[in-house]
Amino acid sequence: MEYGIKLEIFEGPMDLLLHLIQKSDLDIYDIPISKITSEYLAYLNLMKEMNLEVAGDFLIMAATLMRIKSKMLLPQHEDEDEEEFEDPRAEITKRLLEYKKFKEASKVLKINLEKQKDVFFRKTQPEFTVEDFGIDVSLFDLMDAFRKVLEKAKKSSKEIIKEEFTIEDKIRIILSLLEGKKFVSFYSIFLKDESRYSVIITFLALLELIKISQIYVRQNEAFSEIRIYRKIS
Amino acid sequence: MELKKIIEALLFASQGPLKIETIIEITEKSAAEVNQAISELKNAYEEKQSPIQIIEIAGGWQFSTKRDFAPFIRKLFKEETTLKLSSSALETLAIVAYKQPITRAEIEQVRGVEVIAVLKTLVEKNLVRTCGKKDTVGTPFLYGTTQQFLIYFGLKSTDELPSLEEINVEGEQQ
Amino acid sequence: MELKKIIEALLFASQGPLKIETIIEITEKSAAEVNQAISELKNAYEEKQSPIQIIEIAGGWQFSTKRDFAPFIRKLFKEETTLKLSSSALETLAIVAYKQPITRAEIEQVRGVEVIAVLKTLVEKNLVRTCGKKDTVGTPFLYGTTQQFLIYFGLKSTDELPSLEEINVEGEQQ
Repeated sequence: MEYGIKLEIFEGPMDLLLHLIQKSDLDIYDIPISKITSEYLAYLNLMKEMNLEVAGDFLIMAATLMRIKSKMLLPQHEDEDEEEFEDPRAEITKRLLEYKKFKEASKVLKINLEKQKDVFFRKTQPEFTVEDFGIDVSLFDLMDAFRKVLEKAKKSSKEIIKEEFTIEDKIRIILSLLEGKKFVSFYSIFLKDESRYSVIITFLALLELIKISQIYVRQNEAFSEIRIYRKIS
Repeated sequence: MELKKIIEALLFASQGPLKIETIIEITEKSAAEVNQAISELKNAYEEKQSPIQIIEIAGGWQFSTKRDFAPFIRKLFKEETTLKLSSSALETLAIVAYKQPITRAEIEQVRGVEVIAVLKTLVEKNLVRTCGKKDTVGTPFLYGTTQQFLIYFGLKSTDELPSLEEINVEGEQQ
Repeated sequence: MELKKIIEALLFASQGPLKIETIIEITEKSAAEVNQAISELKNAYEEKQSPIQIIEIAGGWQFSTKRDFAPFIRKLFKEETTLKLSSSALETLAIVAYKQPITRAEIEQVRGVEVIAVLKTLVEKNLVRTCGKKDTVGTPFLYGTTQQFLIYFGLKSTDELPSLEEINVEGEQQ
């Protein structure tokens, strides 16, 4: 049966209705509502016979069509002005025209899509090397973060009663790390600090050394490590 | 360094359409200079009958291969790279494209069916996105098309969509 | 259609280095013809002083922009080329780098704070990865730095980091 093949391609009641109108070459502005309603219902029955689930949307449209049909059967009042008379089909005609517009538009889009599929763009990102990278963290940011840790540490310093290192100790350690070397990594000076307190002491030692111009801290290039250099006087 | 060459390098490296504004910002040249350079570059590629062309798409400029070479390039990609859309997805997309911003209920009003699943697919395929909420009962999401949509459909902007009036309503009837 | 142009289009669209064998397969030409065409194409790009060059890399051929244009391209990819790391991430990274392989609990021991979120970020940024499990109670994951970490920090290997043993020795003197 002809319907059998077409069954699945309808995108909804609007699509089915439009198909029924176009199939019989009917005037969308003057839909023979009785004919269309029975064809529509026949189609729904067919769907049921084929054990296809008839979506609620299709049933709502069936109800709408039947309502229009019954309204059409009501006698028209003679005294009613032509202009005031509202065709019960007006609403569905408007909706069908609107739907048809977008169905056509979707065909135009499909043509666009077909044309574009032969056009290829570059997907490859350029390969970046180390020097292409920047970092959003400056040494200042890092110091600022430490300052915050320091503030926090002050509040909880009562817990830490015994600390084996003093700032002087740490200064000595940093300087000894630098001995015979041009520089050491910023991180390396904290590596044997097992507690937060110890980290803070090391940091304070670092600040002290900067203050007394024994060392300077710099980042040679974007994203390279932060290094501590001994000042040569 | 020649502006034309800088733009060529930028277009080449860019992964998507490159906006004039971006080029101006990077090169620190005037809009007139940039436009002139792009125009010259475009012509140069056309004149030497390069397989690569410079096209205006989705609000920017981009290199692409010419259609003639598609059969060869397609062989290069094992996986199907073509976007496949069902007719119900295309219908929904058309409604969103023309009536954006639009709510789901408004789309359903036109199509006469539930569109929740189709909309989800379109959002997943990055063709449609939510673009705010409508100031009405229930403040439903508003949907619009993406830049990806413009690229897939070869449009400079949504203004380039053929007007609905232009589309022959009496058009081919299947 | 000219072989040179087909190859040019293929190189343009390819997502990575294009092997001679692949070009031969797609174009159905001989190796000699393909090699000749690539060589001519390469020379043509050089002669016209294009900002784009054809380079042989990783066993194939590829387009790339010339080094001179890197500053402009870098601006274009500013977001991508900026590695955003918080100071707590930097601290954690340093601990992992020096003490790898290290468990989460061990890092927390040093930093005195929970590091689960920071570790997750570092793993997402491909700076840190899991590299086995520690043979102890609960067999926790061990963390180490990635190759990406070495690239970002310009290190040939983790051996290039200032030696930890040296620092420990200094500590023992106390």
